[in-house]
Amino acid sequence: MIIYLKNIWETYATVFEGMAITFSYLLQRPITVQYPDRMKESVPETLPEKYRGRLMVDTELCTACGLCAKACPIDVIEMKGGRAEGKKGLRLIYFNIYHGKCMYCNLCVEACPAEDGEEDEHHTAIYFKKNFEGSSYTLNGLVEQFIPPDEARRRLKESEEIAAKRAAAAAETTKNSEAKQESDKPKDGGDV
Amino acid sequence: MINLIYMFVFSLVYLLLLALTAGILTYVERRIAGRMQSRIGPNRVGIQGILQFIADLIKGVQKEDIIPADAYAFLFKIAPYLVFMGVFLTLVPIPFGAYTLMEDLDVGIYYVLAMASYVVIGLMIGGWASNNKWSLLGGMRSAAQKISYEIPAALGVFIVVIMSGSMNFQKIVAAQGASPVDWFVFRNPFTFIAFNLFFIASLAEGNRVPFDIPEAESELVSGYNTEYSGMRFLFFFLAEWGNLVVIGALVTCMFFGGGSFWYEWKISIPAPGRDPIVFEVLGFLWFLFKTFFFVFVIIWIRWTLPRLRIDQLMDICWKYMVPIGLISSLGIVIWMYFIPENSTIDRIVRLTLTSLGAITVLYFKYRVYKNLKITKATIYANPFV
Amino acid sequence: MNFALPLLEKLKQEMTSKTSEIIQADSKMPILKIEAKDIREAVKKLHDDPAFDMKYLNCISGLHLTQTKEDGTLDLLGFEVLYVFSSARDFSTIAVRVDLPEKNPAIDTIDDLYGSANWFEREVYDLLGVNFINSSDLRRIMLPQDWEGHPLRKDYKEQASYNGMPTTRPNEMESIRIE
Amino acid sequence: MSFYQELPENILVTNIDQLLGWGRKHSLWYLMFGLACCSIELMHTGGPRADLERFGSAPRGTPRQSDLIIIAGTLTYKMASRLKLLYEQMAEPRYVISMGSCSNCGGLFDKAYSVVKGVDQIIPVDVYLPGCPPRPEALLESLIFLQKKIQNEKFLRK
Repeated sequence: MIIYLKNIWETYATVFEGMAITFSYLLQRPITVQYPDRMKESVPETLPEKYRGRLMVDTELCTACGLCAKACPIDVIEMKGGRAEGKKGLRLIYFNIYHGKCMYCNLCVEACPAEDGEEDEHHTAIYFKKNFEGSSYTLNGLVEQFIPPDEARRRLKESEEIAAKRAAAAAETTKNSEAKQESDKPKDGGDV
Repeated sequence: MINLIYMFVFSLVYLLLLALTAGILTYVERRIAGRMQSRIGPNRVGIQGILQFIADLIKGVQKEDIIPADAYAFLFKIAPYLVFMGVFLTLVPIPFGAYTLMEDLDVGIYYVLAMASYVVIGLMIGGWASNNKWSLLGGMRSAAQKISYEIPAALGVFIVVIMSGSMNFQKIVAAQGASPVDWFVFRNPFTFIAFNLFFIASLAEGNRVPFDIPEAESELVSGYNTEYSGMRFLFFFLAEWGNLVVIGALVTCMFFGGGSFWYEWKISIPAPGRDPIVFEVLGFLWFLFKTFFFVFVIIWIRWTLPRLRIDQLMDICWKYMVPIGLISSLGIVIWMYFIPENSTIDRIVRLTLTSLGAITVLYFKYRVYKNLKITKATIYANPFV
Repeated sequence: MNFALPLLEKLKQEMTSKTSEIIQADSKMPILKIEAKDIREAVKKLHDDPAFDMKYLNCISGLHLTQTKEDGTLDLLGFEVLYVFSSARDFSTIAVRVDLPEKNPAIDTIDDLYGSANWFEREVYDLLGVNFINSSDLRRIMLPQDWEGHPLRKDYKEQASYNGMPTTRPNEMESIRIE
Repeated sequence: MSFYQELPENILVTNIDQLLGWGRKHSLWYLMFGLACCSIELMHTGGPRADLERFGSAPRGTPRQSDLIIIAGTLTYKMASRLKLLYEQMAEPRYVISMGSCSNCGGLFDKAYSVVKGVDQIIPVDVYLPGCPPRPEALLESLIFLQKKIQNEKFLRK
């Protein structure tokens, strides 16, 4: 009988306590961050320093070495480099990132050798922006082309022309040298 | 004939008001739930999201009306309307004011209890006709639960009927007074028990948490309304929230003095020298205030307590509420025999119970304050964020 | 000192066929390698004999054994099924290994001795295609029932489409590649 | 010319379209279909900090009453038939958000034998959301993106 009454008392006491707790929450300010518009500061500003948002590439800094594409385990990066007029190294022809498949593993950033000398988090040519928005109505829209297609076609053409020119020049020199060798040296068959 | 037209117009107004109230209550509940969980709730549509229920309604009307191929189509179609009708019919004898009521029935409470069980038929039919095992289980549980909890509810009502000597709501309200000392809830210990019995049993009959096992999302997908979509589901939805108003109104009528507002409420005879319309309006507003306070309490309980298991549910009913109800209905008879109304003992008991209630409220305030202090939160009572 | 080793020695002595051998004797988990036809005898001993008292089956794992040849092709060497048992008495753990041939690998079930063996056996059957003879319920456990092939076999060829869903998808970047 | 063919040219229809679209877009009740790690973020989005319910999106347990299915996580072939069943049980209008790399195109399980390479091979997807997993705010952004799409739909002209 005592247990019976105690049960009833406990039911009321615990319900009372629980309702006091929820009522105290009713009087507090919600912690909701009203994301798109009603915020004091934008969400990327509040994110931690090493947060990996969208994968981006600095097309000026990039040396088109292709290490990031090789480092990527799931073929998210597709890029090609080529020669350009008046530039010493390689230049990007196209650089596409498939955001819809990327798993944000940071391997490409670790592989990137092109650095701008500063010590911020975006010091490599390929880096993670803090921005995370990027929904799309089509899967194709999740592929980001950092060099626009027209520009990429122009660059490809240019690099092909240069390559053809250089190949022709190289063929000329080898031909000349071969001819020279043939005329200069007698055949003795043993090359080093 | 004029009587018929009057009834038709009146019921149409009631219907629209009930639907509107239920709609706004869905929004209010979502906001309160949000604040209790430290979030906001719908606030994008209209000013602070007040049009949320209209958006839900427009979407619900557009939704495809699916009737499963193996369902019993006719019963499946009418079940939501039966449920809604059951809820709506319970409103008929409830006196919102001395004149603001549909029909002054002499067997008002009896009628309300009968019509409340009408809902069970709708839920059972809906659950069975869906041809879905979850729905069937939900319907069966609903029936079991409602039939079980009818008994404590009826015992609670029984005590009130004995106290007031009538089944007529007007007379029950008239038997109480305007001040808390005269309310049935603080009249004597047995009516206080009756209030607890009736309130808990109404929660169970309204399928509200902690007794919402017929539509437990986590175990029975959505219970009896698993297969319902679009408008038919909205009817279940409206019925659930309309039921809140009914429960609140019943509790107010039977235990909290109804619309008695600073004067002794005499049926149909306004006191000389007073404007009856002013008192009617004030009484109506006072009644609504009490009703919505209880609606708030029910919502508050829902977002506080976890759901019971079916065996715990039955335990509470048969092992606790029914014996206590039987004992107190015996007790009230003995009480009324030995202690006449307005005797000294009666007055002392009334005052003691009322002050106990006041102390509980104060202690509650202290607990809330302490909780706020523990969490080191500042008070932000503004409902809008 | 590894105290599973004496148990294995004892088990080896008590087996009727003397072809069993202990491998990895100096490692953390020595393994008794037995023939497929002796598995029920060995497991029964482990289960019933109070000297072993191995009442708990940790797992049954399977492996497809291969060897890469010099020209890069795979040499399929058959299957290995490893049973690991534990005793609740002194927490000793011992392992029994069976080698099965490449073609039609089959072994007697032990799920009448250990109830939990059924799920392990189903898993090995599902992913490697090892047939457990007289099993009470040998269905696929992880993959759908109408799946073709056993994916953890080294010579597994993925089906081109499953129930109308192609199992390969071209990379979206191929459609916009500039050539 | 029948009434229904004539109807779209009326200015009234566009207004009704806007009203219907307004109702639909602000009441996207979602069916929870968490499959893997993304579902944790989905739960977080429903939680206090991000609060999906601000946009009127309440979680529903049954497909009949939900308008939106958020596929969060790696979809395997065994689960694919279940997903298809759930999607077919949903009442029109229904929308699909594919959340995370795995449901977009298989993601890093691209070469796995058991993973469906993209949810759009089974059901039509309305919004693709990149991320592995996406932040709760990113899911909110995709919901707003979907709301834009719904607002621009023409329901009566179909």
